[in-house]
Amino acid sequence: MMQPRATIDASKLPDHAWDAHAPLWWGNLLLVFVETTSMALLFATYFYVRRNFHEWPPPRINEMPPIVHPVPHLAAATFNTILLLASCLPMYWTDMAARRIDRKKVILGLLLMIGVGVISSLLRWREFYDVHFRWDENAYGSIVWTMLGLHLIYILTGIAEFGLMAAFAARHGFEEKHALDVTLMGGFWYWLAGIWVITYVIIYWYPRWS
Amino acid sequence: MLRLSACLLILASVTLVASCKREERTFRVEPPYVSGVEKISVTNLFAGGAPATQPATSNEYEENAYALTEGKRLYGFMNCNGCHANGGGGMGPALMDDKWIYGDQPGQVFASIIQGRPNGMPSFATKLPDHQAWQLAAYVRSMSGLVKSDAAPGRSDHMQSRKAENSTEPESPKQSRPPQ
Amino acid sequence: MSSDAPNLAAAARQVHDVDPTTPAPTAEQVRSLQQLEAVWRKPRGLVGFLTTTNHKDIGLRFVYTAFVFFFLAGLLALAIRVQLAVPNNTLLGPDLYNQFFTTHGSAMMFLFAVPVMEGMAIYLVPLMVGTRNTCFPRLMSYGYWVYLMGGITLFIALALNFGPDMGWFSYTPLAGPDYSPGKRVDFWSQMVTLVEIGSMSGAIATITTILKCRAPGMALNRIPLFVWAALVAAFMILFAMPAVTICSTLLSMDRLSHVSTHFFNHAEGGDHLLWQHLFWFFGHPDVYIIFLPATGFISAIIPTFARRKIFGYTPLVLSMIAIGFIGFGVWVHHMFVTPIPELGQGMFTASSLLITIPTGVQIFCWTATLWLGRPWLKSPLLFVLGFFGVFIMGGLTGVMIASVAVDTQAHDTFFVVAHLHYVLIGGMIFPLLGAILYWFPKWTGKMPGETLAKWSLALLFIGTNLTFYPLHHLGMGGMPRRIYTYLPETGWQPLNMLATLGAFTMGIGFLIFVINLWLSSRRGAPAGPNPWHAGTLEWATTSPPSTYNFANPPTCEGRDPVWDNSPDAAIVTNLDTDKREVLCTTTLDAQPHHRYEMSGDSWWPLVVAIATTVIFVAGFGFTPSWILPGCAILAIGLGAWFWVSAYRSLAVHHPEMPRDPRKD
Amino acid sequence: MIARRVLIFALALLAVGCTGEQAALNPAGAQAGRITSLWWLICWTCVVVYVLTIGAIVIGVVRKRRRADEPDAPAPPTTRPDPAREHRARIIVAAAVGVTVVILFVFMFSDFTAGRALASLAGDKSALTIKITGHQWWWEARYEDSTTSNTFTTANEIHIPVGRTIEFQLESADVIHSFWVPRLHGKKDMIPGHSTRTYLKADKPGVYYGQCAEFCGHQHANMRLVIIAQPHEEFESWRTAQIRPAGEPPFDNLKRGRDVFLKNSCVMCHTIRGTTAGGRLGPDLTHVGSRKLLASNIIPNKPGHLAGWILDPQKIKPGVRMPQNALDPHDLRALLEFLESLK
Repeated sequence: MMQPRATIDASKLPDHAWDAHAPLWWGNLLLVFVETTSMALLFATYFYVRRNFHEWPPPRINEMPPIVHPVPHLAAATFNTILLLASCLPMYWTDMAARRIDRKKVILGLLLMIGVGVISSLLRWREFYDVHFRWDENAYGSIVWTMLGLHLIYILTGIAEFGLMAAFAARHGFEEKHALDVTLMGGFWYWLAGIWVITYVIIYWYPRWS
Repeated sequence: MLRLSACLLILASVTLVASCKREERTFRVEPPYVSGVEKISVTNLFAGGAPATQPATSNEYEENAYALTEGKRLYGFMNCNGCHANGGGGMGPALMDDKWIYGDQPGQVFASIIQGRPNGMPSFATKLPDHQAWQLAAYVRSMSGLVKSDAAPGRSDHMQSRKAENSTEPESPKQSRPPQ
Repeated sequence: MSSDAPNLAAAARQVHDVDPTTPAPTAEQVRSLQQLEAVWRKPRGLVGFLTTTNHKDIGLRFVYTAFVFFFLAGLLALAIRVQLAVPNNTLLGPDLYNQFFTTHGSAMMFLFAVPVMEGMAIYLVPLMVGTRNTCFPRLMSYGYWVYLMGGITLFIALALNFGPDMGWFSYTPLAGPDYSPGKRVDFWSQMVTLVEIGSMSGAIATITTILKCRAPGMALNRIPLFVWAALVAAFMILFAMPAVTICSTLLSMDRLSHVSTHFFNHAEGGDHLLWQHLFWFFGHPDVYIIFLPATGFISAIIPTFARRKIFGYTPLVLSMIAIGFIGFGVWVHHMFVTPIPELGQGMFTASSLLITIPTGVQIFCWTATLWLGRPWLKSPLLFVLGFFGVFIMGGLTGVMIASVAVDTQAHDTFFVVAHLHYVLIGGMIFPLLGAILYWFPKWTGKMPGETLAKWSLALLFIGTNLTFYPLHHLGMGGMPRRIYTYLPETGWQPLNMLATLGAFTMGIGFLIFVINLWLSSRRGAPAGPNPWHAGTLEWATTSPPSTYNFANPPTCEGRDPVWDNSPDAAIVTNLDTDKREVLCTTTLDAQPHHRYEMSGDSWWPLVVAIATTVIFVAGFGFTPSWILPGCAILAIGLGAWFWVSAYRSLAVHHPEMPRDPRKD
Repeated sequence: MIARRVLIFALALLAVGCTGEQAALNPAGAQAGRITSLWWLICWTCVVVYVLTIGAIVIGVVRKRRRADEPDAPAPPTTRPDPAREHRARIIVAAAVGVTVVILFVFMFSDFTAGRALASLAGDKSALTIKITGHQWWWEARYEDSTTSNTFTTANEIHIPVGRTIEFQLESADVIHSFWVPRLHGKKDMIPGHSTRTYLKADKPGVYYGQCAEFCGHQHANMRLVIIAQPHEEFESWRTAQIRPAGEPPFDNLKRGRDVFLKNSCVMCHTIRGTTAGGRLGPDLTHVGSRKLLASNIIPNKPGHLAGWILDPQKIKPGVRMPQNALDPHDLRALLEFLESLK
C-alpha cells in the first residue's frame, strides 16, 4: 500500500532543446505565420487595386515628358534581391558556428549580417525613388510603398536582432542556450529573403508582363 | 499612490476635454443667423478716426474638425473652386499662398465672403447663413495651413489636385492689405 | 515564513488530494516546496500588479477587464434600446446614437468577446495541460497591456464625445477622411490595432503552451476538448487578425496628415470594396474565434454533468478543425448585396451552408452525451441548456441568410441584428456564464450560489428572447439596422417597446449573475479541489491553484486524467526549484523531452506596450512625428526584454549583476 | 376572454414582418414574391429542425433527471460506456448529420434556382431605365430616355408603370447607400466607384415604401424612398407633366415667391427647371408641389410642414445638409405658395 509511486525524474532531462523541440522555435514560427499573412494580404491588396487601372502602373502625366509606362527601375531592387538571397549563406554559416558554440565566429557572422542589413536598407531607400510615384499620389504608389516599407521594417528588425545578439555575445559570452536565438534569427532571415523574392517579382516584374 | 494616479487621471481628462472642441458636431445654431458684417474693416489704416469694428481675430470653427469639413464641402457646393480652383487660384486669387489681399484674420475672410470683393467676388450675404460662412472662412484659412493639422480636413475622395489640408505646411500671411 | 505556511499546507494537501495514499510530506519535500513557493511568488502591491507574468493573474485580468467593457457596452445597448422604444425619439439624437451603437458593437466584438475567451484560455490551458505557466509569460502580459490600452482608448474617446460614429465595420468612404472628420475614426482604428496585437500575442503563447508543455502522456488524441478549441481559435487568430490590423492601418494611413494614401479613394484607384473584403476576411473568422472556445466550454461542462465521457471526441475535434478552415471561406456572405460575381456568391453560399455541418455534428454529439449519461442539473449545465435554446435558433436563421436571395431582403435589417445576437449571446454568453460558474470554485475556492444562478439564467433566457425575437419580425417588416429613429407610421413601435423591455430584463439578469458571484466569493461554501468530480487536470490541484499550479506536475493516462489515471500514475519530480522551470514534452505524443526555464516577472511588457500605444495612438492616430520616438522606446524595451532573458540563461553569472530568479 | 385578446394582440404584433407597407414578406412584385416563397420554404424547414433538436435535448435531459428521493450529488463517472449503446448512438448521430446534409443541399439548390429566377429580368429590352443616385440623405432619380429632351430628374418619389420591367442604375454621390424597397425586391448597395443595377417589376398599383439600408451617416434613419406604381396611362401622364419645366408664375405673389427662392440660399443647391435655379446639391424642385412627402419622405407635403422644414431643417433632421434659413414672414409665405404651386 505504501509503495512509492512512479515518477518521471526531470533532473535527468536536458535543460535546453534545439529547433522544433524548443518552445521559442514555435513562437518564432507563429510570428512568421502572422507576418506571412500580413504580406499575403498586401499582395492581395496590390492585385485588387490593380483592377481599377487600365495601365499598371498608371502613366505619369504630370511631368514633361510624360512617362507612359513608369515601371519601377530594376537595378537597385535586383541587386537587393541577389544580396538578400546571397546573405542566407553567411547566415547559415553563423547558425552552424552558433551550434558549435563558437563565440568569435558567431560575432563575426552577426556583424557581417548587420552589414548586409544596412546595405539592403540603403538599397531600399533607392528603391523608393525608383517607384516613380509618391505614396500619396495614387493607390498604386500607396500599395507599393506600403509593401516596400513593411519589408523594410522586417530588415530593420533583423538588424536590431543581430546587433543585440552580437553585443550580448561580446559582453557576456555565448552559451548553448543562446545558439537557439541565432538559429531563430536565421529562420527569420531566410523567410525575409524568401518573401522578398515574391515581393520583388510582384512589384518589379508583374508590371512588365501585364 | 492611488491619490497621485487619481490626480493624474483628472489632469489628463481636463486636458483631453479641452482638446475636444475639435470633435463636436453642432447641427443647429440659435438665431439670429445674420450679423452686422458690414462694419468689419479690412485694413488697419484709417484716414482720420477710429475703425468701426475690429475684425474678429478668432473663429472657433477653426478648431472644429466637423465645421472645417463642412466648410470644405461648402467650398465645392458654393462653387468657390470655379474661380479659386482648389486653392491655387484661377480667375480668382490663390487661397493657399501667403498673400491675403483683404486681410487674413478670420473676421476679414468672413467679411470677404459675405460682402463680396471687387473684380468678381460675389457677395454671399443672402446665399449663406452666417455660421456656414464662418465654416467656409475657417476652411479657407486651413487651405494655407493656418489651422491645427489635427482638426484640418484630410485628403478628399477625389482626384488629388493639392495636398490634403491637414498636410499643408503653414504659410504665414505676408501681404495682408487691400491693393492701393 | 508565516505567510508561506498556508501555501505549503495547500501544496502538501494537493499532493495528498491527487493521491490520498501519499504520505505526509517529508522535511526534504517541505524545503523544496518552500523554495518553489519563493521562486514563483509575485512581488507585493502595485509592483507585483504591474510586473506579474503568472497566467492565472493575467487570465483573470483579461476576464475582469473584458467584463468591465462588457458592462459599459451593455449600458450603451440599453441607451440604444431606450432611444428606439418609441418612434421619433429625440433622447439621443443621431450623433450620440451613432457613437453609442458603434462603440457598443466595437467594444463587444473587440474588447469583450475575443479577449474574454483569450483570458479564459490563458487561465485554463496551463492548468488543463498540467503545466505551471504559459510558454511566453511576458508576451502574454504584453498582450494584456496593449489590450487594456486599446480598450481605454475607445472609452476615453467616447466619454469625451469623440467616440467612433461610423459603425463597428467602419466602411469607407464614410469612415474615410472625407466623411469622418476629426479623430473619431482614428481612435477606433488604433483601438482595433492594439487589441488585435494583444490577441495575437496571447494566441502565440497559448498555441506554444499547448504544443510543447502538455503533461507527459497527453498525446494529441487526449487533449481536453476545451484545449483543442483554444488551439484552433488561437490559430484562427493568427490568420484572421492580421487582416484587421492591416486594414485599420491602411485606413489610418489614408486619414493621417502627411501620409494621405489612397487605398480607399476610388478616384485615385483605391477601392471601397477592398475595405469590405479585408474587414470581413477578419470579421467572419472572428465570429468563430469567439464561438469555438464556447464550444470548448460546453464540451467541458457536458461530460462533467452528464457523468460520462464525452460522446464523439474525434468528430468533435475534427468539427472544430473544419470550422477553423471553413471559417475563412465565408466572409463574402457579408457582401451579398454588393457587386460580386454570381459564381462567387454561389460559392460563398455553399461554404456558408457547409459550415452548418460541423456545427451540427457538435450539437448532435453533445445531445448524445446527454442522452447516454445521467445529467446532474447544476447551474453550469443549465446555462448550457440555455445555449441550446438560443444558439440553435441563431444558427438556423444563419442558414436562412446564407441564401443570397433571402439575404438581399434580410441583409442590414433588424433580422440580421436578431440573428447575430442569438448567435453571439446564445453561442457565447450562455456558455461563458456557464463556464464561469463551472470554474468559479477553481478561481476562488468557493462554490457559486445555485438559486441566484438559476434566477439569472431565467431572466437572461427570457430577456434574450424578448429582446431579440421581435427583431426578426421588425427586420422582415422593413426596419434597417443602425437607424436612430423611425416614423410612427411604420408600425414598428410595439415590437420595439417589447425589445426594450427585454433588454432591461437581460440587464437585471446580468446584474443578478454578478451579485451572485460577489456573494459567493465572500460566503460561498468551500469548494475543495474537485467539487464537480470532473475529469480534467485543472481539478487535480488545489482551489485556487498555487502560483506554480502543480508541486509535482501530473501525467496523463487518458482523455479525462482525473477519472482515467490509475492510482499510481506517475508524477514529474525533480524539476529545479530555484528557477521557474517546467517540463517540455514532444509535440505529438507528449513524451518528456527537456526542462524549460520560464521568464519571471518583468517591467518590460508594460514598457513595450506603452511604446506600442505611442506608436499607434499618437503616431498613426495624430501625427506621424510620434512614430519614431515610439519606435525608439519600443526598441529599447524589446532589447532589454531579450537581454535579461539571455543573461538569465547564462550558466555562469557575472558577479556584477546579482540574480533574482523572480525577476527579469 | 382576456387571454384571447392578448393572443390576438400578440399575433397582430408578430404579423409585422408579413404585413405592412414596408414588409419584405408582403410582396407586390415578382422578385419579392420569389424571395418570399424561398423564405417560407427555408423558414418552415428550420422551424421543424429547431423543434426536433430542442425536443431531443430536452427529452435527453429530463428523462434521466434526479428523482426527488435521490441525493443531489454526482454519480460516479462512466469512463467505459456500454459499446452497444455507443454504437446505436453513433448510428443516430450519423443519420442526423446525413439529414442535415440533405436539407442543406435542398437549400442550396432552391437558392440557386431562386437566384436564376431573380436574374431573369435583366435581359428585358423593353425595360424602363431609371438612374438612382444616393446622396447624403436623399435619392436623386433620373428617368433616362432615348430622346434627350425627355430625360428628367426628380427626387425621393419614384413613379413606375405597373407590369413593366424597371432597370435601376444605382450610383452614389458620396458614401455607400443601399437601395431597398422590400415589397418589390431585395436590396442592392450603391458604392462610389462601382456602378450597380437592379431589376424589378411591380405587379399591382400601389405605394411602396423603402429606405436606405446601408449606414450612411447622421440621417441614415430618415433617408426614405417611395415607389408609386401606376397603370401605364397614369404613369405616362405623370411623366409628361414631369418633363415640363416650371412655367412663369401667373400671380404676383407667386412671382415674389420665385424671387425669394432665387435671391436666397435655396438657389445655391436646388434646381427648378424653367428658372435660373440650377443647383445640383439638393433635390430637383421643379415639381415639388406634386410630391406627397418632403424631406426624403418623412413629413407630409403641406404648407405648415414645408415652412418648418425651410426654416429649421436641423430640428427635423439633425445633420442634414440644408441650413436653417431666416426669412421674412411675408417672403416665407410667398415662397411656400410658389413651391406648392410647382405641381
